[in-house]
Amino acid sequence: MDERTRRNHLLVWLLLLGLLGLNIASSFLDLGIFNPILTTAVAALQAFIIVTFFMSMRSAAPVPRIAAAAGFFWLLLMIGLTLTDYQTRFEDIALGRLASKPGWEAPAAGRVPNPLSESGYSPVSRPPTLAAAAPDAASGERVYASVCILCHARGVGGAPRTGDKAAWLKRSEQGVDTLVDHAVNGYKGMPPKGGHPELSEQDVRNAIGYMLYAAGIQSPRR
Amino acid sequence: MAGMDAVSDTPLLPQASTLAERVDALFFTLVGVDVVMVLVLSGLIVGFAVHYRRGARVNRTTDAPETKTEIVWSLGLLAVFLAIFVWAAHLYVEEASPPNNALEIHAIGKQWMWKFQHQNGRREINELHVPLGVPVKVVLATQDVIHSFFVPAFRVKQDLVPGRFRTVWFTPSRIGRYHLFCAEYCGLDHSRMRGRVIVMEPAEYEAWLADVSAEPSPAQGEKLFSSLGCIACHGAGSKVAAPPLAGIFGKPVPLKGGRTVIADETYIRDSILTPEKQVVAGYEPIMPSFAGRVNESDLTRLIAYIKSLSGEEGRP
Amino acid sequence: MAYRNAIPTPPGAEAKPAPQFDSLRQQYEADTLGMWIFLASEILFFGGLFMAYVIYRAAYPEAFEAASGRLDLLLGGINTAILLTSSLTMTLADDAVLPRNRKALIGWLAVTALLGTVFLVIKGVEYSVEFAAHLAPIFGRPFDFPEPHTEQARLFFSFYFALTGLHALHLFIGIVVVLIMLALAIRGVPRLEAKVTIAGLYWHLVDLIWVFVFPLLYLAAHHG
Amino acid sequence: MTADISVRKNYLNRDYSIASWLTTIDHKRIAWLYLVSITAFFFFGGAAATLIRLELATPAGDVVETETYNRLFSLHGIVMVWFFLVPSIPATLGNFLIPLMIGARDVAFPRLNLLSWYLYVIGGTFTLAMAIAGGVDTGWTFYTPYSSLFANGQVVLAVVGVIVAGFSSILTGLNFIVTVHNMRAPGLHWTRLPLFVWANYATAIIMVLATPVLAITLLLIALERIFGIGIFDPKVGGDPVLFQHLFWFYSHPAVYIMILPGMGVVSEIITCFARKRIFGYDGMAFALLAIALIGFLVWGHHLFVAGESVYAGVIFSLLSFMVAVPSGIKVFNWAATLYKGSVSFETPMLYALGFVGLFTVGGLTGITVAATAVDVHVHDTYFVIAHFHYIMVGGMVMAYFGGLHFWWPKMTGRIYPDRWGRIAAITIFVGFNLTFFPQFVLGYLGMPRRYHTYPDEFQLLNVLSSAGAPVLAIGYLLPLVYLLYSLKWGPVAGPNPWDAKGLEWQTPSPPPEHNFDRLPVVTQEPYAYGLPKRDSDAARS
Repeated sequence: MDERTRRNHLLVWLLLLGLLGLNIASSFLDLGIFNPILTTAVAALQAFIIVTFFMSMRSAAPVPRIAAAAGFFWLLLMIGLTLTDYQTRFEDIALGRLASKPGWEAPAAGRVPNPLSESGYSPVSRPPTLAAAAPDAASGERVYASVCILCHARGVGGAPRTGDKAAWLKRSEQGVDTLVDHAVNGYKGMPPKGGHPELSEQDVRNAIGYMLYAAGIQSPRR
Repeated sequence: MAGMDAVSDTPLLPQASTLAERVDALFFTLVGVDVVMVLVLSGLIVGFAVHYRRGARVNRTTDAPETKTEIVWSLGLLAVFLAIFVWAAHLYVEEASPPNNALEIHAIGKQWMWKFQHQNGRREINELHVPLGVPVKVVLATQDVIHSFFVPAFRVKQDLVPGRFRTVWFTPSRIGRYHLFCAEYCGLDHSRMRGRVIVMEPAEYEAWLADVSAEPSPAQGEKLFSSLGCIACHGAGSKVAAPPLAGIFGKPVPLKGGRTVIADETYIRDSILTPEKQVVAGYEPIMPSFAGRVNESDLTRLIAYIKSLSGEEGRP
Repeated sequence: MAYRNAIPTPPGAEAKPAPQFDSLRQQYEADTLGMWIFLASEILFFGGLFMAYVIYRAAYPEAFEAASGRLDLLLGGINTAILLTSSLTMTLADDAVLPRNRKALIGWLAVTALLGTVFLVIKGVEYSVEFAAHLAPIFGRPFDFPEPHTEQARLFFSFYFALTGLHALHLFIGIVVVLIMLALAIRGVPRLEAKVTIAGLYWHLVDLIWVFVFPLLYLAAHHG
Repeated sequence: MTADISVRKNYLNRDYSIASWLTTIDHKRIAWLYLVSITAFFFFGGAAATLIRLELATPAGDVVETETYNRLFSLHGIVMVWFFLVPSIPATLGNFLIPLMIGARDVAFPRLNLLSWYLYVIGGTFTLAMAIAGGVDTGWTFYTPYSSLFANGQVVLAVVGVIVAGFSSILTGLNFIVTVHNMRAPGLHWTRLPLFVWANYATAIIMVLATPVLAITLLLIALERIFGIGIFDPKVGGDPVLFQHLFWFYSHPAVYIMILPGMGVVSEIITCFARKRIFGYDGMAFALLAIALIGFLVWGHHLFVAGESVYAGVIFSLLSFMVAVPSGIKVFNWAATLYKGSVSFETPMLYALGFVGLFTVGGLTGITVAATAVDVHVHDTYFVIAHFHYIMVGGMVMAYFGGLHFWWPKMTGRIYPDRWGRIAAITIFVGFNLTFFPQFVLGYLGMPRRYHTYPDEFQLLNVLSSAGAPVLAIGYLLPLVYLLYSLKWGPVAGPNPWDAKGLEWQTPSPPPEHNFDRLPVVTQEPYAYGLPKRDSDAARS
């Protein structure tokens, strides 16, 4: 084992450890979106170094090189094409913009809410037997669709109408916790929990969150 | 769903929405292109095969310029298909963008039935009444697995993905009753998760919508009894240990813990909303609470049905 | 980098390629190409999980950062250093084969296997800590995480156990392969060049996968 | 003449013991092992299909319970896709012929080849165990959250069976790539490679790059069911559409795994029986690779209505239309190959021409469903079922039978009764069209797929389709009979009964265990049939 290759390998090893240190250090800085990009780029560099030096790709025949490159290329191809779906899921709001003016003002540009984050649905986690147990609390949108819609859709009895930004803005000033408290214990025309005692407080909080988002209020005060 | 009446007057696949004509136009253009291509190619194949069959004395010196014809053929193919792509994509984007003044109806897909709720809270199961000529936007949500809202007559389809709200919209353009299918496999009774879309005159629709207090009839109760899943346990031949309901109305019912109570309307109401409070002697408290799943009119219909089971004629 | 161009048949033992090959060189090229194609399929095997992780992290950035904060960065960092070092020792073992330096070959192979085992031990320690802290959503065990991100944190830890579990399984297979090479080297089996290089390629792949797993899972959070 | 066969040592009569078959590393014997196991699975899946067609003859579900029906179509899907279509041509004809066609003694990794058959059998045993233990009712697509949270069937058994069969397919692909790269006979440059080898090479690339994604996706379902972790569980924020992305990233290239080898077989057959050089060899080879590569970009067209964003739908639709170009080139070139040839109509040629006809219909309806607006209406209906059956049964199975008949003399040294062969080919063609063409109409009328009962107005077309099924079944049983018959009583076939051009025909049939007595040297282009080309050297006709 001639001395030169051995020294080379030690140098490569030190370089890899250095990059690892850099990666860990970078995670202590708050660079926002650049953190994941930087760490992945450093990892890719480490990978490239390992492939070229330790896996003797430098001296290999062309065909194994193509095979190695194909593995990574196909992975990027798969991720890239799938992202065309996930990064363009603006649901109805954007689509509204496509055809004509949307029903309610589109929320603040840029941060279009990904409905996935308010997901949640209600099956039993284990496969249901014949007597399917009653599903438990639904997500904000679903609670709204099954309960709150009765009054809030058309503002029955003075209730703030869904999508009426002014009414909801005035109420969101009091902070979400007060809104939840009013909704749970009943307030003026509204029966406690909208007449559905079986709703949990988290459901009511989700439903209020949905109505705020539908009214275009992005980050109401706590 | 067994009593689905065959709709005699409507043709096999009516064009019942403004979209239907345009999708049909695109589809039959494509079919036309396909037929022409098949005829051209099979014509070539059969023609060459017969003309140049073994033993036929024909001129066989080959001089066809190979790559040139291929390129011309491929580019022609590509041009035709790109034109069709643009037409289809245009229709697809429009199909996915509901007008904002559309009448919004909420739909919930649940394993093997459809539940619809109109703006004024009127609910219906496995049937969807929509007004003629008014764009309707159905907001779809599912409570368990992936279903798919498919109305062939409107040429629309949209999967219901758990965890998200999906929308499908159409503008009915023809009066009648049309099939509603679940198109994505969703379990045991996927093939029975069918319903009807009933297109009505707008005035008729408003009247139907306002008539919230429709008389609770045992028949509607029976439909609810099966769609809510009660029949799964209380029906005959069910493997689950659940108290039989035939003939219990008005009779004393022994409860766990020694109490006995008369099975009147409040008893049935409470057993549906809070079953664990009054468990029949000799049974386990496995019945789930249906609170939040049934509203007042459903309850009255169910009670009417259970009454009809015990020979007591429910209110007409 | 044992094999580069023509392989001089070592003096003495008459090397004979497998029946379907014409020459040793053709056999070596076929073996290397075969392993690289297998590595490409492994990259895509883990790629499916990487893609799912990237998609969910884009959907729930805050939840994943909060959950990643609960991982032990120190142990993770040490483990990564160990695996990088094991890649070095594997390469040194590979270098020792051609000049027939048996002592160095056995030494470096043993160190590589040892480093792999240490990695698995540290991983086991990490797992036990996480199991105790109710962070393992497996077999319906209790999973508690502060309120705003409970659900998505469960998703993160599902990924954490799926990714690190699969990697640990592949590492275990890698250790077995290196131990087999060690046994062959100790028994003095001639012409190990091809086998050690191929084993090395697989080992480096397992290290390569961890190089991507570590930043994605551990460095997602803002420490400090 | 028959004496001559038994005297000369060949790969079949070398050793008759069971052990010699179960531990063989001879690519020709492994091809036979695959052939037998694949035929078994083909009739197993076929039986499920016949039962399904029988059930669908009546609107009401009166032949089998709903539960059983759901498990039948799932079983039909799983068995046919992974245990018949994916391995059929590559593992049987490919294993047998590629080493012969490139002048090699065996594939690059013979032991790996045997391991790949054992993995296939182990996967098959898991699937049989799943079927016996109750089967699954998730369909062959295993969509979550039904398969991971709600299905009560043996999902884990089914998933493990498919993963193991997937690894068998990866190893076969790996073997072929290395064999074609490393072990070609002297003089056999890439431009002289027979199109059958090109087709299996392109298929091998897809097998190696797509199957691992299927393995991880199905493994995640198994993990969800066993450990309860939730990667696709919407309750914790998982997205079922992500499962569909991962599943179809494999499953669309998989349909090209199924069809590309068929194209290779048809190119060999048409050139031989038209006695004419293939029209546009470079175009055909390019088209094979192009289909393999573009095949990886188009999977999104399965999700047009599944919850994908509109933008992604439009992008995937555009890419799906691109696949039409290479397919168009292939079909055009086959037709053009007949031009100025001298065409004869033995059984393999009937199957090949049947393939070209039915594949054209299948391909064109594929383009029809690639148009987004049309797919919204016909997705998950019988239109889609008819489309992919035209490609897989009309295309793939016809090519498989054609290839089987074309190389049967080479594999067994016997010739089958050609008259019966033609009858079977025509029966299959008629039975197939009668079974699947009504389903196009049924699909556009809106009958959804996987329906145990259906509205009454769809019955007529369903009865028509069910009437075709027995005809098709008979068509498939005929070859089983007369091919086995030919093993004992068929006339002896010389090394080259069809007077075809190709290295595999330059060795006696059945070939000796080491394939070639003296190493062949390739001096001319692959299909030197018919009249000499003006400029190239005079080809020995």
